[in-house]
Amino acid sequence: MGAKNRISLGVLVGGLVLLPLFMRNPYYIGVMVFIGLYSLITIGLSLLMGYAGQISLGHAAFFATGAYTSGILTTKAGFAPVPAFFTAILLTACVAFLIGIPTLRLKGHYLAMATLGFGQIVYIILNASVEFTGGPSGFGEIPRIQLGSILIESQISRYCLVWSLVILVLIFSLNLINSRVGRALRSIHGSELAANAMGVNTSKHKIQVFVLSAIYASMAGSLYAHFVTFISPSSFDLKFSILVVTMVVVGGMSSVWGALVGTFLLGLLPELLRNFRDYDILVYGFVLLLIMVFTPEGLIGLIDRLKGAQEKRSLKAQAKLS
Amino acid sequence: MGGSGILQLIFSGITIGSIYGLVAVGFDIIYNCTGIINFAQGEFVMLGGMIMISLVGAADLPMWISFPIAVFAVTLIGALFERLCIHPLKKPSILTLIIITIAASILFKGGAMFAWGKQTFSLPHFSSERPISIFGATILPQTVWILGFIAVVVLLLAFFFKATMVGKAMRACAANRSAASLVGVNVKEIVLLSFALSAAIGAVAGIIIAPIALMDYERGMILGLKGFSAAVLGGLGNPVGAVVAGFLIGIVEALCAGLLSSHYKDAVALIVLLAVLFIRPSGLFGSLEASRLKKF
Amino acid sequence: MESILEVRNLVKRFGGLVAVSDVSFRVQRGQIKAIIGPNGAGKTTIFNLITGVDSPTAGEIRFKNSEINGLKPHEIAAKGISRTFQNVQLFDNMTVLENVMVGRHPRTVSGLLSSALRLPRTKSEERAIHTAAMERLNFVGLDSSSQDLAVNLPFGQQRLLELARALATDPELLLLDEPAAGLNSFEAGLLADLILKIREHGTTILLVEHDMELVMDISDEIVVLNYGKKIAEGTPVEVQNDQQVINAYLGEGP
Amino acid sequence: MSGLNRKWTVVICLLAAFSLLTSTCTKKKEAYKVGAIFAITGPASWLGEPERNTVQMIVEQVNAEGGINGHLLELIIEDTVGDETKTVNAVNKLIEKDNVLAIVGPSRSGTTMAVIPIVEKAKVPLISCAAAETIVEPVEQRHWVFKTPQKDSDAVIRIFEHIKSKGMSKVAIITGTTGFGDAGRKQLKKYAAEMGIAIVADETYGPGDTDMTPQLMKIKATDAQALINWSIVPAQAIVPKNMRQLGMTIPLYQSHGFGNIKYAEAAGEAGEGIIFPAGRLLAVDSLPDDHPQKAVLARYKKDYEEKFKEPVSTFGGHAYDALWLVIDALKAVGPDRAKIRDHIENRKGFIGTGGIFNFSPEDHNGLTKDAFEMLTVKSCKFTLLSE
Repeated sequence: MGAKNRISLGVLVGGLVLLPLFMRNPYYIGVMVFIGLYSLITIGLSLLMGYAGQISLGHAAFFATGAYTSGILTTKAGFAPVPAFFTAILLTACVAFLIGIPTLRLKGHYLAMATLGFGQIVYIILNASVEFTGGPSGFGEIPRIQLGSILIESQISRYCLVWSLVILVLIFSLNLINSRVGRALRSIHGSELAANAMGVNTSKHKIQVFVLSAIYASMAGSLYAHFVTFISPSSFDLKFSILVVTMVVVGGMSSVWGALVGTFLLGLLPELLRNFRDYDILVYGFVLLLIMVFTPEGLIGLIDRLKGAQEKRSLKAQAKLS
Repeated sequence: MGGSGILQLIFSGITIGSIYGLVAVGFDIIYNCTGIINFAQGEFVMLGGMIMISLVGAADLPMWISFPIAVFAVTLIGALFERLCIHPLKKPSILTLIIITIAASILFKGGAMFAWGKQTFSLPHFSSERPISIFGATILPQTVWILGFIAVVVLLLAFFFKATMVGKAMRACAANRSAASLVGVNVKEIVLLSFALSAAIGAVAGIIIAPIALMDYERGMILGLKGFSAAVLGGLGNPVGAVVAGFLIGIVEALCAGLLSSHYKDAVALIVLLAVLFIRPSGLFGSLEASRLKKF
Repeated sequence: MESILEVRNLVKRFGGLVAVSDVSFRVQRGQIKAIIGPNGAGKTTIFNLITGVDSPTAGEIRFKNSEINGLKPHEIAAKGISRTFQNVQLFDNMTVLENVMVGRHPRTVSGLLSSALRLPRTKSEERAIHTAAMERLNFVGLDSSSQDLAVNLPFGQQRLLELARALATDPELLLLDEPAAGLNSFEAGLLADLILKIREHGTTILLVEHDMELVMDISDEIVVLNYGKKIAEGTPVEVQNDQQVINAYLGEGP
Repeated sequence: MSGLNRKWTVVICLLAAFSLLTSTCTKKKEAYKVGAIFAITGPASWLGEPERNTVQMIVEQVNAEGGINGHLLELIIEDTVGDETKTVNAVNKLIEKDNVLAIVGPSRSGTTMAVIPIVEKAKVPLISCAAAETIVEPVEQRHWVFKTPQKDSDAVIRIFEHIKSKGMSKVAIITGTTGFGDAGRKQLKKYAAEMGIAIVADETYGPGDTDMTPQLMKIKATDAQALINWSIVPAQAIVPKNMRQLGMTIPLYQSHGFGNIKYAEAAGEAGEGIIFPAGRLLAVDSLPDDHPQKAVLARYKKDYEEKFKEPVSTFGGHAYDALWLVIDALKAVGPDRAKIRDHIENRKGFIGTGGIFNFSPEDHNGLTKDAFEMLTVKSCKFTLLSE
């Protein structure tokens, strides 16, 4: 992890610690909890999309696997939430592995379609297997998480839990990016042919990062199930998969920080747009369009560009002086 | 279920499958010229249907006048969308363009919600609603209309691409953009044209399906999704493959709903699609070379 | 002398097109061997077959006396064959140093978990990778631009970077696909020196090249292909005087 | 001299302004804040739209008449987009930021289920406009939750009673794959067993489906004597059309989710003769004048249709009942969440659009199967089924 990443991480952690001191209202904390959940998924997706160059329009399925596994195990099989959380991770990893093997052989739009199709199939199964999943009505009474003597029920305790996990996942991912495996992943994005010639087993690494991103989504799903205590298929449809991909692209695919920026923006936007009433859907679409038209590299790209311009200006100034 | 029952299911599959195919052709035209999957394609279908319903219902115009007006209006929307949102970009990534089309689909949907409200509308059938009996199965006259329009659209497109200068230029663009621009094809114009043409085809699909499927501002998404499936199954960029794949998906869905279980009919169609992709990673009629060339 | 690579009766067809037809040759350890021939002679195809990018229609490829056809590219790389590409294939999104560090992949072991958790073993390996990569950059003279993005290097340096990256895998056999293409004569001269230096370190070299001056200067042996067939093999002098070769290059006179 | 004058004028003006300000402050009592969350946009917006219109209309009427005991009613309306995450955020906002006294909505069962734990914990009364029975059951875990739409089970019972009265015993069911359709499917299966009716075919369709002939072909091949189409999405109107195409003549029953005249219009001629249970709102014109609900129904229908120029639907009626229940409680007990809850729980004989509500600690819905009338479609209008 470079110095730049350390500084960014420090700023993020600092901000997260200070935030509850200034924002006392549990409503804002609640919004931040959901942004945290989304962040878990988008960090994984940015590894998959930005670093390994593979798209997925089916991540709602892994979010769902996490949520439903946790929900079903705790309500019907008598599991405690924490063991259920890890069982869900294991199951999601297996599903992602099995799906990843044939799917990741595909490229471009074919890969997009295959992941989309997988996500839809999972969505249909959630709806159709009523005995198991409760069908379209979903099911509730999912217990809350108990960590030692602390029951994760208040917004602030959820905030602490989810953002601690986000920070851990972030450190884990940043370490990964700047390692042997991470470089191998990025090399796939650069040139799969050359990566192969350098001894990189591209299919293995693609599957690894696909599984990893699925695990992140599963974590988010489990937490979602225990936080909201009710789940139904409508939370895990194609729109969700598209939303998380959009968050990554809007923020910028070139780094995980972009994913976080995008998640913050698109997570907050609907709350900010509450004042627009019915028009929020129009404003939302419009903002999205503007961002993509004017900063096609995402917001992180914009920040880099501004920095670049700044540097150029200072270089020019120096040149003039000398 | 007897033979006539199966025939009935196949008719049902062909009706809906032809719409999937038509939407898929729209995907293909834009894909060929730009490499973009236009996620707003389904909204063109919805807009076509809704505008037609307004013209026929509220403005009380006869069908044969409303039809071209509705198609023209959507074509204009498609062209405007390209000019305002796609045209100004310099060297954007394919993924960026895709997100732009998603944003546009949100905007179109929102606009339609304000223009027409949230209710579901129906359009009168083009001719009588009395079912026609064929070998014991029944079809609506509207189905005949739909199949007729598909045939006309496909023939017109074939003529356009094979025999007209502009059509040939579009095909040149699809084969190799830089080479096309070298021989004097104005690639930017062609991209504009591809959006307009796709929008027009989407509008036709929306108008002809509206009498039997009803229409509301949310309809575009699901039709777009099915159309995308058909486009991929047929091999992206291959309009003939798209139509065939559309029929295939429609028939698989209908047979599954009629013979196995309606609960899983959409899933079965998707599983067939995935199986095809796993065996032939570039769809039924796509070339592997093309799928290699165009990636994100 | 033992042969490090042996190609026997190699055939590759693409549909109806025969790209390589019944080609056999050997490369001795420590040699610099060149494959030449007019465009479309099947040179790059042979490279792709050796490195596993394509699989042969028929025939056999043996590396260090074991068969390697059918293996995946990354497995072949791990066995000790590395290559560069005719049209440079760098990892544009990474720095110069990182490009070379990827080359250390087959000689290192850290997995996903230990990488992400920064285990002590991984940390020391990471340092070793860094040192090794800097050595290779030093060797080709790019150490000063190690932090630049690969995409920002001038073309000649991109070729050198590809070479450094290939060397980072510690290859026993190095395949160079038109390494001098696009270089000026000064750069080509430097490249020739580098290739000779690489051979001194004990690496065997097989190259495809159009720059005849370079080929004749540095090669020990040359294989000549035409329309997928081997038409000659021998020392530079032998090949230069071969009538078939002359015909192939100049066109058969009346 | 003139300088002094000017100074005094300024002081007097300031004083006047201040006194005016304080007097208006003291005269006007603090507004009562109530939250409303509906699926105003998104896939269920055809539900949320009439609900939102209805509550806005009520607020204008109440405030025009001087508010509740002199307090203005301030309604804070939020959009759920039919999405559970957004609903949770919206309810948190209503409770934590706006500090509302009670919440009306959400529109859908799924979103209601998602927010029940929140209102139970925050102790805020919630009157849902969604149908599923699990919203108010088990009632010991739904201390703060009420709902105004009639029970699914009562609709099922009314349909089955009608089917049995016609001497039929074999039915096919076709349900939409949404929360509403799914809840109905479960109740249909449950009561079929209890009431001696055989379900010979059980099919479903998605909210985006455009053709149900395959499912209907399967049903046609069975010996079903009647078909029950249970859904709330617009696609339900395609079923009668497809039946007509296939020449199916068995009677078609729909659920109370058919209670929107637009659906009957969309079905066109094929919709004639559909039988379905619904609240009396849809057939207010054919109701006898002495019916206790007549006045309420007629007023709501007239007000709504005049104001919004569109036909009234039972969905808006659910919101009408929910908000008036809250207003009724506010009038009686004032701005106290616990007292509002207690008042609603013990409210008897409350005349709403959905029926006459008799709440109790055991029943947080307060309606019986008598809240339903069996209606039919005649010349594209809803009328009481006469016999």
